[in-house]
Amino acid sequence: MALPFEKPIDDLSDRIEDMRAYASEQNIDLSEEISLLEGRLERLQHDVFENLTRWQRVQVARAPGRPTALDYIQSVFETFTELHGDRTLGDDSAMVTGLALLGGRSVVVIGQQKGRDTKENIGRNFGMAHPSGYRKAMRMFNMADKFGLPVVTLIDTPGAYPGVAAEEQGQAWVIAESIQRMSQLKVPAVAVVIGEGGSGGALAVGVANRVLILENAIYSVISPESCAAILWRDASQAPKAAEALKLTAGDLLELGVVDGVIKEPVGGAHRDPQATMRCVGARLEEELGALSSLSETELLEQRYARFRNMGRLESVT
Amino acid sequence: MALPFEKPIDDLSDRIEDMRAYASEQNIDLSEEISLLEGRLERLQHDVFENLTRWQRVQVARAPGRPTALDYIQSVFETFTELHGDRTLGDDSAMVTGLALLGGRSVVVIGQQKGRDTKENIGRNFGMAHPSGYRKAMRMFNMADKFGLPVVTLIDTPGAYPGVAAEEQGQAWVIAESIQRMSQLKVPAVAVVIGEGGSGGALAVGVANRVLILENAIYSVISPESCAAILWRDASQAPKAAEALKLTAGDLLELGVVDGVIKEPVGGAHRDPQATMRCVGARLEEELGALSSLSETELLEQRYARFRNMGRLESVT
Amino acid sequence: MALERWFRRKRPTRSDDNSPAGLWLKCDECNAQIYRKDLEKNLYLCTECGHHYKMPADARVAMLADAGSFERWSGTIKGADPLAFEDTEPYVKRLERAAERQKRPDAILTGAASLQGEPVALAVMDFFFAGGSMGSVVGEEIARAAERAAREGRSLVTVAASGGARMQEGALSLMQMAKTTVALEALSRAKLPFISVLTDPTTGGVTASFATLGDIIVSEPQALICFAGPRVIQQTIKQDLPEGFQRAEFLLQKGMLDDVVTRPNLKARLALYLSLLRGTLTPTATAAVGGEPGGAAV
Amino acid sequence: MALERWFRRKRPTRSDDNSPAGLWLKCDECNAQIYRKDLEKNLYLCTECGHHYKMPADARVAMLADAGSFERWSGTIKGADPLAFEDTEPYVKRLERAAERQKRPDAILTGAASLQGEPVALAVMDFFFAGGSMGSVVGEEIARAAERAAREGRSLVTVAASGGARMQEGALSLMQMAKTTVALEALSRAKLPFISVLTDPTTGGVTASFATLGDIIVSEPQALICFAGPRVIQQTIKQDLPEGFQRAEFLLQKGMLDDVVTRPNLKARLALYLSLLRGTLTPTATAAVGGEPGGAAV
Ligand SMILES: [Zn+2]
Ligand SMILES: [Zn+2]
Repeated sequence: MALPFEKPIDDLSDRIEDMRAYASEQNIDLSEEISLLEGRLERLQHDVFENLTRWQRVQVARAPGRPTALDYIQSVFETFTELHGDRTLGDDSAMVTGLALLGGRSVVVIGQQKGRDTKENIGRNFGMAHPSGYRKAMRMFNMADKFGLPVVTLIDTPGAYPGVAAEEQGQAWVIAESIQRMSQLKVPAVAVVIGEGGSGGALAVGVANRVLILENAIYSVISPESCAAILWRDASQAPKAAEALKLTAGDLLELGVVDGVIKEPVGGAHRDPQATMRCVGARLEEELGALSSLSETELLEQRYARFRNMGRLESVT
Repeated sequence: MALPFEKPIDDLSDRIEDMRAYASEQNIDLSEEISLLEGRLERLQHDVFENLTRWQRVQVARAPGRPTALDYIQSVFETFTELHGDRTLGDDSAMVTGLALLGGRSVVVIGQQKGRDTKENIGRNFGMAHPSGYRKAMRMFNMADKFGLPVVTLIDTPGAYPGVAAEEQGQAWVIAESIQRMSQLKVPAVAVVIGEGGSGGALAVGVANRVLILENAIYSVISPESCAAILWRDASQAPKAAEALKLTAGDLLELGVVDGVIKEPVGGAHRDPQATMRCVGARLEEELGALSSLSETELLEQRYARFRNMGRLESVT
Repeated sequence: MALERWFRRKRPTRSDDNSPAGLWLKCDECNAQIYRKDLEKNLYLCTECGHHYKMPADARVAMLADAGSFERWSGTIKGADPLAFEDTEPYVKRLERAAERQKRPDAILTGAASLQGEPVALAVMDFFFAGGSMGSVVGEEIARAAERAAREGRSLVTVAASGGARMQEGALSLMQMAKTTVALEALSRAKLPFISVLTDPTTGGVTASFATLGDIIVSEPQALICFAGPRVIQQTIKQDLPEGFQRAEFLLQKGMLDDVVTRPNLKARLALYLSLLRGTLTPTATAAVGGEPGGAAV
Repeated sequence: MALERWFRRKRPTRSDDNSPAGLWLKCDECNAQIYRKDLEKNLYLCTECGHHYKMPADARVAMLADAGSFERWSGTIKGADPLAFEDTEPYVKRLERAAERQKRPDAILTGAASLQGEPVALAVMDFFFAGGSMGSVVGEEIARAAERAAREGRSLVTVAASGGARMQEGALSLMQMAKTTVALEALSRAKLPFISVLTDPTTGGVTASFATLGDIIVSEPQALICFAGPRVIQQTIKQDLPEGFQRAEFLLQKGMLDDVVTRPNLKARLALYLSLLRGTLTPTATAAVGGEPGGAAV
């Protein structure tokens, strides 16, 4: 399950374990050696994880064992109750929606759900929503507005599903509508990119007042693989494309695409899901608390300004 | 094409024609006899059509040659331009929608369209809309509200389509939504039952400020045939069911279900479509003119009151 | 369709009666012999397989309302006979007989209650009265319940069970679809939740009006929920219907329901929805969120 | 995908240029040899079969705007290079070359015009500039056009032609989907119509934002309109795509378009929509309605 660049770390960990076992077995004192190795392990982890290449971060963002939307929902939220269906086309399991408590506050929560194992992944369509998923999200936006409930969205998708039925049912139309509908929410909305923020399929539920991203999550207009296939006719150039696309949390903060980065434990969220989720929960409560002081008009204006000002321009001389 | 009870009228008409031809051929003067017969024809027509049984009116309401929604749209409205699609499921040809001018006023027009011949009837699904049709109507309600355009609906359907896809796509849900959406229109809405007002499928576009009905049109909670099948296990008892259901224009006016009855030419709309359509056009302009003086709130309250007060109750003693 | 049966039946005998009667019952689902008293004590669920039988309106209210909290609103109006309708028997006679048997003037029971402390208006349809068909009285009671709930700051919970429109009231019964729908507007404006519970069967004009307009819509397992009945559709398409067609679980997949909830879980679920929508839920352990992740139920 | 081609091409030669060039052209549709000047004079329709070729932005404006009425708004801003993007060539170089060839700073031309007398803002995408991809400049010009239209009481007409998002601007290009969308709100509030014209091809981020949010959406015949391109889908499903899939006529059937309108009819149709929505149409014979039924066009 380890990612390629995690191997030296895992190897060193194994060696420490071996040494401990040996010391215990032989009843000799190797504590000094072990302590030295542990120090080295810590430095190694920091070295590796503070200097991850963009492509390595893409791999962390997609790592098995990384907490999924439902993990957050079950861990960070209380008394979650799932609401199904879009009243139109179906019930998309790649988009989980419902009501929950967060820090004592009722919220509408919308999560893009990948599977936690292969079977669930197939059932969840790898987190790629159909139009039905976006329609369900819009139904939740309506409910949030009607009852004055803040909205939390958890973004984790390779993108909206590219399939025949999805296109026939107006995938583009429904993403545009969802962007529009979310931008018009009269309630506070916070989005967190917890893993992969894949293109329009992610943005459709990302038009929030505050957009946060986990340290090793990514948010991109196109996957590195597809980008490489277009630019160099070679999907294996994905690492190069990942560099070029500037899709990491730090990049996005600099570009103004996200408002904040949530630190992950050393080694990435998949190495300590519980700690990661606690951080996200605390941050969500904080952000919702701050937004709760804004009026409807302020929320709308703030969201409008946030997205209206996206982009980099120069004057024609 | 004649309806059974039209036969004596047609026979007498034929005899008058014969007599004219004979007189002309033989060069003799039969004008007195012809005039007598013409008087008798007129009396016969009046006798038949003023004393139509309810079942006979059902037949007139469904008569071939009776003007359809598109006939009205093409004759009564100017510069009609059809708008297609519900942006969700498809484009239902049993529900024709668009923009048009009526007496110089821009309106949104929604018509339930049966075919004018067998081929069109099949193409139009006999005027039985799918969920897509009602979604299209709702899209038009939204457009009408946004641009402040009055809504005219022309009702002519045996009912919403009872089929597998229709049920899977939530036929009941969408009819309920359409009733609700139409009741919330901020613009004047006039509905005219031009032929068959079949149950919920008709009401879905019938929640208007003014509901009119043509003299020989019907509006019913269930078709006489289905009613007979339930009550007497015998669809051929439909005439009896039609009597019991009180589904004619006069009945409905008395029950308060419609606000006005538009007279048809003697012999029914199918005997003189142009004259019928002129009457409907004039009446529509008149009603829209009257409603145009009401404020948004007044329109909403009036429509609310109109439907809120439907029904007959007694106190429990 | 149950509505059909109601009409064909001149004078119901004990055996073809829809309402639970007789000492023993053979389960439709698992064929077990069930003692009827046990069924009644078991929320009208088969004691062997859990099959959901139709539940009388009073039992439903008893199940949902907190003990002693129900205050009846309905019952002061009864049906007129606007069409002087008569088939094999005059409509008024049918109404009288049903009223006598069901001990209420029409197919609806409404009132105020608290539901795990949440103030609600309950509107429960009585399928054993004229197949739960909706005429002027049913429509009026639902409309009144919605409006009064809005005035009193109560959420609305309806429990649908209906063969469709009451055809003996002709177009007036059709108009109840619009009447119940417009009355919901008052609740919406007051931002009060409306939760619709669909039970077996919910069909025709009830499905196509208030019952599918809930902010949240849940159904009991296996309930038949449709606009057009299966027989009508079979006659139209002249083919077998898909497996599970028009049943609750099928409609959940089709996106039409928020959930399918078993009867023993219904009250708690409704309470959860209401408290989350109204923001009245007290967190069981507020501190848990910032500290150790709590054991949230999913 | 045309966007792909644009990227792979280092230095376009005459022959693989998207823009009409060369004296003669063999029609993709009917194989007829067409004189290129004739094509240009014929609104870029095949003179033999009427096939709709891609139309340059200036020609489009000339076709839609009343003579002499167009006043250009766009052109004062140009793209930055926020990612310092470089593939086989730096992004800035590509931009410079495209700007030089197309005589505009980016893939969009906007301005004020009258359209059969209706005051409009036109926003026409230039497919021959970077495959009509949407980056910060395209997004900004569309947003500005929408906002200015709202201020000046103009309707908005956009003509889309796009290979999707401008990936050299990374997530910022993705954000243009939200930017263009939120800017439409100003028009909505002013109750001014927004009519979206989709032309071949309209794909990706443009389709999934402003272009499908028109009050009325029309397309030119046979235009490819999609979120994901046909090749991507084919790779996903590993099957042949349905006949006509993602083409305008197919999407009309699927309910996604108001109509498919041929280029020669487009201006009159847009004028009709605008005047009906704004209530500015003068009836050709108001009296006709009450008198003899008029010859309404359907
Ligand atoms: Zn059983
Ligand atoms: Zn050609």
